[in-house]
Amino acid sequence: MGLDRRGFVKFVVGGVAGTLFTPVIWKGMDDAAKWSQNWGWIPRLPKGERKAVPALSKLCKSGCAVKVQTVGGAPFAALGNPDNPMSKGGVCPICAGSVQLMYSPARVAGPLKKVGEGKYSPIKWEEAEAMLVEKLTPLKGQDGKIAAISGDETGTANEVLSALLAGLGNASGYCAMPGEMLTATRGVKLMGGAGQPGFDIEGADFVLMIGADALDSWGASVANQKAFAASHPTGEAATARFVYAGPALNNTSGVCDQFVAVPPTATGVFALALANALISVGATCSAPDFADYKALAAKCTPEVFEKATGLKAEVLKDLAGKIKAAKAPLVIPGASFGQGSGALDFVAGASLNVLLGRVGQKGGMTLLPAAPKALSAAADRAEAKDAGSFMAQVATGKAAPAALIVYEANPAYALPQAGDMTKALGNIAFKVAFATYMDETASLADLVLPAPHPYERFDDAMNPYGVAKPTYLAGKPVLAKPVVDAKDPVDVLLAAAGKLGLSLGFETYADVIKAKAKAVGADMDTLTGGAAWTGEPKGGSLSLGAAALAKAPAPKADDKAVALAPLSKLACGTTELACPPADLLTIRDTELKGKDLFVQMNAATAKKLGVAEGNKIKLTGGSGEVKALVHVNEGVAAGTVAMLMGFGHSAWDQYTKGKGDNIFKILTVSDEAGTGMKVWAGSTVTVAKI
Amino acid sequence: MDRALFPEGLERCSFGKFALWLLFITVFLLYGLYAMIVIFAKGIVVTGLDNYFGFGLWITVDLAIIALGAGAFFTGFLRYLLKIDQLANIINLAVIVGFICYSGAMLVLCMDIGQPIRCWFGYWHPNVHSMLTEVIFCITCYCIVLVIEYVPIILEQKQLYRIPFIHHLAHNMHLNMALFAGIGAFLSTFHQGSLGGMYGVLAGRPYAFREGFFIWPWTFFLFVLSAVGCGPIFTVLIATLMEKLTGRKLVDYKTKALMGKIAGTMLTVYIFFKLIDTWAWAHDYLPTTGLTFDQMFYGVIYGKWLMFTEIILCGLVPAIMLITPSIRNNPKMLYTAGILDCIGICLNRYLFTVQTIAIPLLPFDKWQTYAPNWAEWATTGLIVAYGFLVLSLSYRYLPIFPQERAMNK
Amino acid sequence: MSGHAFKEFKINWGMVIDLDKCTGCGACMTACQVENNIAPMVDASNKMRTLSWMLVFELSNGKPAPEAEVAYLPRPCMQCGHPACVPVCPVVATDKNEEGGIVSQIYPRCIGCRYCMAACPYHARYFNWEDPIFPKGMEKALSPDTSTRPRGVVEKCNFCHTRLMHAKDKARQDGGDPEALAEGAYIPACVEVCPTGAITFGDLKNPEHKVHQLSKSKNAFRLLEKLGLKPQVYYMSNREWVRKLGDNYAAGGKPGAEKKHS
Amino acid sequence: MEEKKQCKGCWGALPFVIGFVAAVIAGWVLYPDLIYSKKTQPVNFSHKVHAEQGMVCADCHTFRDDGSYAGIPTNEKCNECHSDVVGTNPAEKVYVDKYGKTGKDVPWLIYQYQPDNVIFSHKAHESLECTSCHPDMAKNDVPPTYYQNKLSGYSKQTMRMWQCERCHAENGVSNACHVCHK
Repeated sequence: MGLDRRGFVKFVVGGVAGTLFTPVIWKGMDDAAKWSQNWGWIPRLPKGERKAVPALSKLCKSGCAVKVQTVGGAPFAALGNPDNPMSKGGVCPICAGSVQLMYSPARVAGPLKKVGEGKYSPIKWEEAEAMLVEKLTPLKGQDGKIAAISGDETGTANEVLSALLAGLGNASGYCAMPGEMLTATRGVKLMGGAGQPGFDIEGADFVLMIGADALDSWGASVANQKAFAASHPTGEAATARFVYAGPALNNTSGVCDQFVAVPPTATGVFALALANALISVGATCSAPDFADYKALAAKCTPEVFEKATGLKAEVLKDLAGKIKAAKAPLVIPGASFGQGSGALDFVAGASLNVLLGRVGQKGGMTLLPAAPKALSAAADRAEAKDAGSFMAQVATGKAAPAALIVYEANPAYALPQAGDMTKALGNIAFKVAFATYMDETASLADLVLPAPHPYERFDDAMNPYGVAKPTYLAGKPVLAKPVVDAKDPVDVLLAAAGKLGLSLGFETYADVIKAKAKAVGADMDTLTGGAAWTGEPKGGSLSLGAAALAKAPAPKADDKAVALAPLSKLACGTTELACPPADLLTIRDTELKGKDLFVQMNAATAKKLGVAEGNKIKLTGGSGEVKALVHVNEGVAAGTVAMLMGFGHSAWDQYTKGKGDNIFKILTVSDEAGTGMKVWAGSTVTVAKI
Repeated sequence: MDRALFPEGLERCSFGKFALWLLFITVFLLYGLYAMIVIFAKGIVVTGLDNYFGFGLWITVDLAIIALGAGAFFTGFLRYLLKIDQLANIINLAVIVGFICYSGAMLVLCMDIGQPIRCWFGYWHPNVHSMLTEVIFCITCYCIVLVIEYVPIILEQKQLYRIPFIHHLAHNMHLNMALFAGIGAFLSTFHQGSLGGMYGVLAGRPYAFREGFFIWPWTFFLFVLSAVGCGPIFTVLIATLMEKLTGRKLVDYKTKALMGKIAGTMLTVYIFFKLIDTWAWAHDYLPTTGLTFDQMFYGVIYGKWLMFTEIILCGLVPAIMLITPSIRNNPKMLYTAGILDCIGICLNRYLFTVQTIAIPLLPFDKWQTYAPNWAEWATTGLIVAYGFLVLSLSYRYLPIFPQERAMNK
Repeated sequence: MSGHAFKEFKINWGMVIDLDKCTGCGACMTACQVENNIAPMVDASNKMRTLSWMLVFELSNGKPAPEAEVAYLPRPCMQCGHPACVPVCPVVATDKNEEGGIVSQIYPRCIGCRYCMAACPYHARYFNWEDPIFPKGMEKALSPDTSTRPRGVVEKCNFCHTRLMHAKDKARQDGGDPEALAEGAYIPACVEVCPTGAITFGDLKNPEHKVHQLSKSKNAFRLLEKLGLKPQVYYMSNREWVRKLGDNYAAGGKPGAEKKHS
Repeated sequence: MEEKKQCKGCWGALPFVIGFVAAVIAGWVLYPDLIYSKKTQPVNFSHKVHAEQGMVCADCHTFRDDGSYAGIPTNEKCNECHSDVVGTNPAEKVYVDKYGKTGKDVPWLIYQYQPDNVIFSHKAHESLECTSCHPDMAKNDVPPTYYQNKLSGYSKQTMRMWQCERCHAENGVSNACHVCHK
């Protein structure tokens, strides 16, 4: 039987009809739906036993005591450690996304050697370590030829760096990235004391933060937040009042009882005017320089205050009254972005604690004793040179190191007048960067040595800035092996030291930390098990620092320029770390939109500058310029423009590179009268519409 | 060339001209198909929809063409159940337009959902409380009814009709058409209503939420009325457009005016209730949510002019025009009223779809705006082009208009 | 809701968020993203396309400088008692049918019609515009607790429901009653990490749980109370302007007072 | 006339019938075979041999302290006895050489494989017999062939949602979505 066209059509129709009586279509539809529920290109979930491993995450400045959640041995989340006083179960936004950072696309996967402008080729560790030794050998014993910049404020790695430099005859080359710790320690010295100051927020019933963003990015932020929480039990009356006096409404001020909008140029005036107001309501103290201080403060009359801050004098009076009425008031001085303010601003703020008799008291300002060292050859932390000043010397040729070791720091990005700093780095023949991520500095280095992520290494934290009592934390690796070909920088340095003929007494960082723990009087296993060691603050009194304050220059009036207030928000990253991928969501669309950063100012300032919401403007200051969009925000102090730091990265990964602009480019460095320090808080900028 | 396929005794344009016309339609079809492929391949991330506007042009188009396609069921209902025989002159076109609208709507829905592979979940795992479930079931069923109504028209094609089996089949289907018209009317009423109900039940969206009768919010009834108030006149507009394009007379004006009267009557009833509903909503309901009438509108894009245009200019005005015999009997005025009517209903669907979700309800939230992008426009164009294609082929090869031969002698 | 009755549950898992304690630091959003396997987005500033089950809003008192104040408002899914999203779902991909009252969202069932998103006035529901793309290697750090979602489905906060399941297993293992968990045995990730403890979590119906009393305090309120969706998330603030931003008061009335409609 | 038409109709329907029957046969006989790929376990594990040693299920398939279920044991567990070859069964040697000593986990095929979106608590089902859901493996000497759906990737032997739901319904246990999905 031949099959004609009509017959074929019937056959096909019959086939289709028959198919409807089979499971083909129905099962096919069901399987297709199941396929759509389990697409092969969508990652599968890990399986296995779950554990919570205590660890120390030093991705944020102060370090978070966390419990890393693992499944089948692989970490997937970091939660707080309820047993550790620094965490009490809380965790900062950076460390909450810390595990994901192990797999950041910006991670340095293995040692890299620079082979051309911006070009790197991967090398073996043996070659890399040999190169390091080879480059340092000829410089041995020539003071000023080797320098190191550390971005780690708390680790004992600093002792190794310092001892190494000293051993190589380059003791003066040890520098630290700027931060509150350096400024405050200098300030304490000016007030006739010694040591790192601490602030007992937990014990205070009135906390005045002048600039210091203590509940978000300043100091041991999680511990600070926990102290705040303890005084504000949900559903019950608060037992402490918090006041924030700073350039803009920020996360800290979001929960404060009061916000006082003080332009960043007027921080010192504010503190002294407050002192004046306090003295006028009867505050007095036994400090030897009280009379001088009183005279100084008297110059900061309500009129001076009003002119400098744009606020009404009643604010001051009201504040003084509240402080006077408090049983345990505490003043925390600082910069809105955790650096760059001079020692004098610190003295002005801290002197209020002296004036109120709060030094060494419960809920007051404390002084921490110098921590015992693991390496006796190491310099004290406070003796480190300020990396900003050092790089400025390199720029002008006053310092001429031939080799620079960069440890967990990003000076090419995070020093004021960043443009100049990048150029200055070019003056140094050999730069080695110990970096976890390919940041701006690593991208300029001649040798990049991958450092492990905090969950892949031993590390410790001694006295994170702000803690009221001596505090020591240590952590051990969660993972047996780093996920990339990384080596502990300290291990590498110790090995290099050996090859350079220098014995520092240790072979690994773990041994160093063990020795440190022993020196402190703590048990290494207990510490790495998630506990913290705490000691007692030392006693001692302070002067009001009147002599130093007397040298402070009167604020200059500049009608063309506006004050620049850099703002720091932990979730946006730190000076060492670009915003983690898991934190990107937290950036508001009034802070960053696409690739444009917003600059915030109040309506009056906007009017004065002739700009409006959404305008694109150029800010010029320091040695550079920054482009941004205007966002009118009534929470910014008079005559001030505020801007988030942590943006404008030229390195890192697709999540951060090229987004926004780097505020460090337009910060102006100036010399502080009488202290010889470099300051850049209170920079001014000019604004032009583009 | 294809003369042998033309309906008995009718003239059509040359094949070359027709091919050119098809080519013109194909350009839109291909662009739309391209957009559709992109959408299926990459997902609806390629559209202008976003977190705030989960519904946009597509849903608006869906609702609008389903309303405009209401001519099919309502004309069928009047023709077969109420036996208004004059409507036989236009019923075929009404069915075809209905078929195009409903099949087009189903295609749009398939693109609109994020997981088209799971589209059958709507039937297999239905949520009986969801108005959308009702819509899915009724639209599908009614689309099948429309196919059944469309098939005899196809079977009447000159060459097919010569086959005795097909002849008998077509004849028998015609005989039972009243049954299908009845089913169609029932299904249509429900899903037109459910489409309105979809918005009326949104307790969290004060712009759309309405009280109601039993499980049906007032929007349920308003949508039924508004659909039958525009469907018939839309069919008339299509017929007139076809007349303009082909240069031939297809439907006598008496029938058109009758359709206009039907639509006008329903539109009047609709507008009457719509005005009451809007007043009660603004006066009684909104205050209970703490919102004001003014807060429902924003700038030009979501301004009050839209509501005014919808209800007064494109509602009340055409309603009056259509029920006034002297105006209705003037062709230009009838068509103007028809166009206003259709715009008003489409605008109504747009406002319920987009304005409803554009309003920031959290006091600290901001208005967001929505604009469809190329992918949505291209696929909407695809549906329109598809409609033109089906209509062109049907017109050229099927005997749609019973009066055509007599009127073009 | 006309014609749709909702179940009453013996347990109502709920939150009381103290807005006077939220610094807006974002740790909750980050922890949420990690716990629930939300892939990082290259342009996270496009808030119209991001997925943020937990979203911290910034509230302003609207006053000019220097009287301006801010508050931060974390917004998880409200797990409404009368959810607007549940009855609209055509395929029962979302339901409020489990003891505890958490509104479920089942990704393999969802067809992505987004009707629930249109229904939710809190914008708590999110559509997966794209497949979850993790940078190479980061998929090794996925949480085992939440399945990854393909593009084209809707998702939302579920109070870290898997943590509830784990808590129940732990209770069974320890010989306890999985249906009578002690306070703190089950808490979502955002609650756990919050450095200021702004979020209190527990059974709103259980007098032994803190949230029970807190939700009744005079400063407690719910978002858009007047719409009658009965959220299981409460907020509280001593500041009147903050409380007032929880609902619309154009027609007068005081914050905290509930006005019902049907 | 009438007859002729009928007869023509019979002839005309034949291709249709052939098509119909062919499709039905293909759909019921060939198709179910076609959509599954057959796989064998990486190690020819005998439950029977172990059961004969007096071992019970819970010796290897254990609960952890947090109430979670370890499921198929890891190498660590197997190595407690099989760190080296102790018997004569060639399968044991395969395990020891290929997995036990290399530290590579055995990629066991899981007959009761459930996708990521399912959460199942063995603890909650502890009162049931293992064999209520799993095949009685204690008597099993050669692991059964594993059938995997080529499209969905599911194991043919796995439990389906309706089976879970039916048992829950019969026992008065909640069938709420979140009880089983994550």
